[in-house]
Amino acid sequence: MARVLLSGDLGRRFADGEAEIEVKGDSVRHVIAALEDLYPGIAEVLSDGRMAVAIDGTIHQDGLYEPVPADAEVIFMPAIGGG
Amino acid sequence: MAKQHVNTTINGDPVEFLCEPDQTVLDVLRDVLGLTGSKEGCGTGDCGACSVIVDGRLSCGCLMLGAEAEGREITTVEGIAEGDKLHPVQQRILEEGALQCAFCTPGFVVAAKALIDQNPDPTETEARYWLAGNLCRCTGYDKIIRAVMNAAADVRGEAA
Amino acid sequence: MTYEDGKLKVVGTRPIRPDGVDKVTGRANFGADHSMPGMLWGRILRSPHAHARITGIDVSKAEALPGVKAVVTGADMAESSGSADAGESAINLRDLSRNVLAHDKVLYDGHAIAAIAATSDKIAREALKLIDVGYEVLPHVMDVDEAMKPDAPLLHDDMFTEGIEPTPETSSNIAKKMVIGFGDVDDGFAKADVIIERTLKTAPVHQGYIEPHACVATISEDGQAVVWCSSQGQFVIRDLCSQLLGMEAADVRVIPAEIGGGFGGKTTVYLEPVALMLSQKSSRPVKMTMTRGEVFRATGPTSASSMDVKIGATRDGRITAASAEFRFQAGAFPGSPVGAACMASFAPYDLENVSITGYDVVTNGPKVAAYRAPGAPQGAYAVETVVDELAEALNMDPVDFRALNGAREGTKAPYGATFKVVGNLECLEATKDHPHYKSNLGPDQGRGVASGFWFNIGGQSAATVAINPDGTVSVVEGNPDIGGSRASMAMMAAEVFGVAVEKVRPMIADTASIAHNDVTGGSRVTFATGMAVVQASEDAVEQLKKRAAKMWDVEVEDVVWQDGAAHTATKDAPLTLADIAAQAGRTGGPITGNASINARGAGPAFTTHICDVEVDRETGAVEILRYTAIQDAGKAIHPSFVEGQMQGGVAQGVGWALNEEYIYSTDGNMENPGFLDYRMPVASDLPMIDTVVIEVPNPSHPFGVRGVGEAPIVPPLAAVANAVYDAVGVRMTELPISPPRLLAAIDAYKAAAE
Amino acid sequence: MEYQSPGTVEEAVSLLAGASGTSKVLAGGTDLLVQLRSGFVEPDLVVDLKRIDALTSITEDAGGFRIGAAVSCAELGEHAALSAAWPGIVEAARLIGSEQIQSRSSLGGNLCNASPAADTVPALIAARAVCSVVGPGGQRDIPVEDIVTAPGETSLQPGEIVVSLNLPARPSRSADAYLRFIPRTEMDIAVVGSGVSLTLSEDGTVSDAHVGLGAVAPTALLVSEAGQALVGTSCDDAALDAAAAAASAACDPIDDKRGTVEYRVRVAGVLTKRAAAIAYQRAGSR
Repeated sequence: MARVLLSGDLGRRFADGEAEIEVKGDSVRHVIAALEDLYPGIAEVLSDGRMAVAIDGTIHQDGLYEPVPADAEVIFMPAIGGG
Repeated sequence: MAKQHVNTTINGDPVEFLCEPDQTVLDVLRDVLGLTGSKEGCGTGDCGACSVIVDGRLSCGCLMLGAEAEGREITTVEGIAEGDKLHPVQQRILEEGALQCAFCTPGFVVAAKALIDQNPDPTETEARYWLAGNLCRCTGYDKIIRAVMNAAADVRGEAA
Repeated sequence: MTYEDGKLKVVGTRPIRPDGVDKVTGRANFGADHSMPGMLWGRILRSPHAHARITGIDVSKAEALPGVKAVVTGADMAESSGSADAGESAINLRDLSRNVLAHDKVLYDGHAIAAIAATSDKIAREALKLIDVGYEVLPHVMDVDEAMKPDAPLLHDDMFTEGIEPTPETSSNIAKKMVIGFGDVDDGFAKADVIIERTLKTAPVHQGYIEPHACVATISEDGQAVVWCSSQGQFVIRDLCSQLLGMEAADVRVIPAEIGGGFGGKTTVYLEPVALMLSQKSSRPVKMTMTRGEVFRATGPTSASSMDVKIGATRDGRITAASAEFRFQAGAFPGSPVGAACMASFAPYDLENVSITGYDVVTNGPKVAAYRAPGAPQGAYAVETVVDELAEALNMDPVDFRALNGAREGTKAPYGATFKVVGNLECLEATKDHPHYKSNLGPDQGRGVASGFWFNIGGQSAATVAINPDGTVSVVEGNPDIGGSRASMAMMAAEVFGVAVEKVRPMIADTASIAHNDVTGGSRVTFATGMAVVQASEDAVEQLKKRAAKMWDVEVEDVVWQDGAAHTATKDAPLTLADIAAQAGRTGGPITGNASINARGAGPAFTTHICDVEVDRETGAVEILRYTAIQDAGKAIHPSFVEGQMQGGVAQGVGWALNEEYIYSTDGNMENPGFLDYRMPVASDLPMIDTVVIEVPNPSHPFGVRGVGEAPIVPPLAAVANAVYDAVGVRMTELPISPPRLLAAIDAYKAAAE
Repeated sequence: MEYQSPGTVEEAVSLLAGASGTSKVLAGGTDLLVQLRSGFVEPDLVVDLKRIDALTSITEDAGGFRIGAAVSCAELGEHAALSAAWPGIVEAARLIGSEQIQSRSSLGGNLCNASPAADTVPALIAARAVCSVVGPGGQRDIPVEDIVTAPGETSLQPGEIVVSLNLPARPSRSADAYLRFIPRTEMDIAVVGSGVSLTLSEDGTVSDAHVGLGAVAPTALLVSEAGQALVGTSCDDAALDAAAAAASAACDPIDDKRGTVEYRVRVAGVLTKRAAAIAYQRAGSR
């Protein structure tokens, strides 16, 4: 199971206020699909090109197909532009 | 309108060129003579990237008309090294990593040579005020000033 | 494979960079140094108005001027929408197209409207004056807070604030709202003994690279184009040009010239698509350069900001809650770095309850572009000022207070992710122990400290290593060398091969010669491209071992690679790189190593700065007396260039804090578009900048590298402001701390004290 | 645009007087070329004065100096006698821009560009310098404070050029000083400039004093009240404060991208006080 943390107001806006959700999924794509089943409409937001994902502290700017280890911490957040 | 016919000396070689009356020495060096070592960073004399030496004086190539070069002795960055022997200021900048993007480096090389020619033992403050006309945005100046002072020591023949 | 720190022979030394001699002799070719036979000169007509509808553009008189060969306007740009994946963050093509050449509205002073190509620069400039543009001037808004008001002039009728559900009906200048954070800040503030709350503002500032934008573009009748330009990424130039002009990527070959500084400002396109269109219309190569005035008026500064920060702590110095609202100016089109500001500003702190709201707000200024750790310097200025004030209120040493609350391994960052091994506490400790921090100060002198953080990015890199017949090595990679990265690539490859660094020559390939590479930016090159170069070199070493095994007729498992040669137990003499390379033809053909990766595990960088200032109470002038920057680099590949990044970041930060700002007239025109009155630090403004490189290795990189390029610009704004407070007791909550502003504040402080 | 480089004053005057359309004089060019490139001026004729000896030489006569209008600021700095006699004027000249700028910029150019913030003009005013001007109508002398009439405008008639700036002879115990305020340490245009020139009598009190201010009014100002405040004093704090107050009172500045009205008024006083103290100290050591 992956521990998804919806930071800031993502939970309030798209997941009935839930901030931490446990879902099954061995890749970011599957985690998003699982979240979509629980909260229809959230997938579009989480896979928007301007979102990045952090898996156990490592940030991936484009991590849709990244593997998600068991009991990993998965956080979605705005993508970062470098200077 | 008729172009200006100019005879001058650049890096020790006699050079003859035609230029528009309102073309600057920098425009001539770069667009007429193909010497692209001098750079245009602002075109208003505020950045020093176009530094050249005219009759022994450090000047901005962008604030001089090509026509004013008649009969003058001009040194550009391309003329600072002697054959394959780099000037100590060029060598020190390389050895001490006193360059990053290096767009300002040609201007600093020319300005630092002019400084050392005039003041063989500059203090840090003297070097910083002399080089205040050369803008650099990458290095924060620290390594450039150290390289210039060490180069001055090399020219004086002392170990830095 | 990882490399033990103790056994390194090349990494950590300070060789001369391979491209150095060309750079000190003037041979190196930058964007404007390239010319072609039959080349035309291109110039752009720019809006004199901050906000106006274009009612008509008549180019007939301009086209008739002898020597004019082509004219283009926004209408010529293929109507493009959707977004291009530019590697780091999606760019809205529709907005980009409108920024390169205005379509129906001009949105800022300097906004490009039309372009001319002519047989001489003089004729091109003359022709611009013959273009008649009809304007319906509209009211404008520059200030970010003003632009958020409901009655503010609207830039885009079709913009509705994102991040608010349900989507608002009325259009607004607020492009996006976002909230990040966790815990319960109200609960946290209730537990706090001391709470500090401040509003702080910063002005637009420019990256200030000394090289203006420049390119040469040529396109042949069969639609194949070549562009020479100075940029931070030839691949992003190719992708944006091809998508804006409806061309295929393979038909747009971008050759990277040397880049004269970028700092994030050359990660997008301004001139290149226009030069291509002019070349297409004239069937001739076109050179375009910007004047310094155009660079300031029309290329991305970073956001001005208006920020509220509130932090509470208990009597014993533990922060219980932190909240902030960041309002960032995006300029004419959405895209300010407010997201990064929200995520980075509190990152140096181990918080339980944090809530940060960000607003991306359009205004009638040039479209904002990335500027070195985009958003973080503004955010850190606000947070680190309030942290400094809180430490004083608790009468704790500012470094101790930061260490007590410092982020460390296991800390949950404001954006939710948990930090792995990071060097924040090590930097703070080194700060406390540094002689600078313990030295004495004189009258009207003060000391300020501040922390800084940047994420650092991995991203896509491809590298190819070729073994030449004489055993020298050619490394081909795709990232423009903005600060000495050729040297670090050669050093990392040389370490893997076990040969002298002079035996390895790096080359930066054009877009037709290597696979896609993300930009030089995000502090990623030494980390990500370095990783690709190391993997490609390791791949080549495996090939070399196979060839040696074949030459010796032994099993490859019995061959080891050491100090630039293959060794096997049964042979006395090793086979050197040169020996194997000489036989390559016979043992299987040319030897190469390849790697193309999306580098994972970029380690964040933490940094702490100490700044001493002296204030002239009679003029408000601030002098920087001493500056020390302490930063975790994971591993410094070439220490001189790591120190250089730190010193350069400090200088830009000091300029941002003291004198740099966009000054606009009441009619929205920039009043200081030049280096005379846009005052960047000159050599005599700064002391030597001392650097301390902390090395807490990043386990995800073969040599432990963390990006270093962006973190150094984050702390100086606050470090300078905190030092000014320490010197004269005045909290400067608006940048720049220019002499008139500081003198007025000193007077007000004196008056209040009487 | 046509470029001419005459060898004599007469040739220059006739070129300028006979020119149709706009003509511009070129000395160092550090202001003119910026205006040329920006299209701010589009002259039909540019007359380069640098081949005329009278404008490119410094001569001493009877304790005074004749400084050619086209002599570069760098050369002023290298002229030992001038630097010793007029340290204030030379330091003003050596503050303009950078080394690159000072190699070419000239007193004549700095004056005739008619910028309110020109660095050398306050010092020249305090020194009571006089310009030798030659034109179609012959030669005439004009006090330096009467040359500039408004920003960018001078009282020179068509065809007239400034040939030299003449500094008067003075009693031995005289000295001057110039200070300016800029936000950085170099390269900025003066936000405020203050030049003070004074002479001491036997008993060490000030017998004669003049103050020139820059960047605080449409033209540089001769502030006689500030000079008077020093006369008869030994530049003690009270006298310096009085001079400062007089300087501030004379200001008529604007708010612009470099400074506010209040700031310029305030700092004009601060710089006048400091410059007067330096001039007094220099004169005292003579």
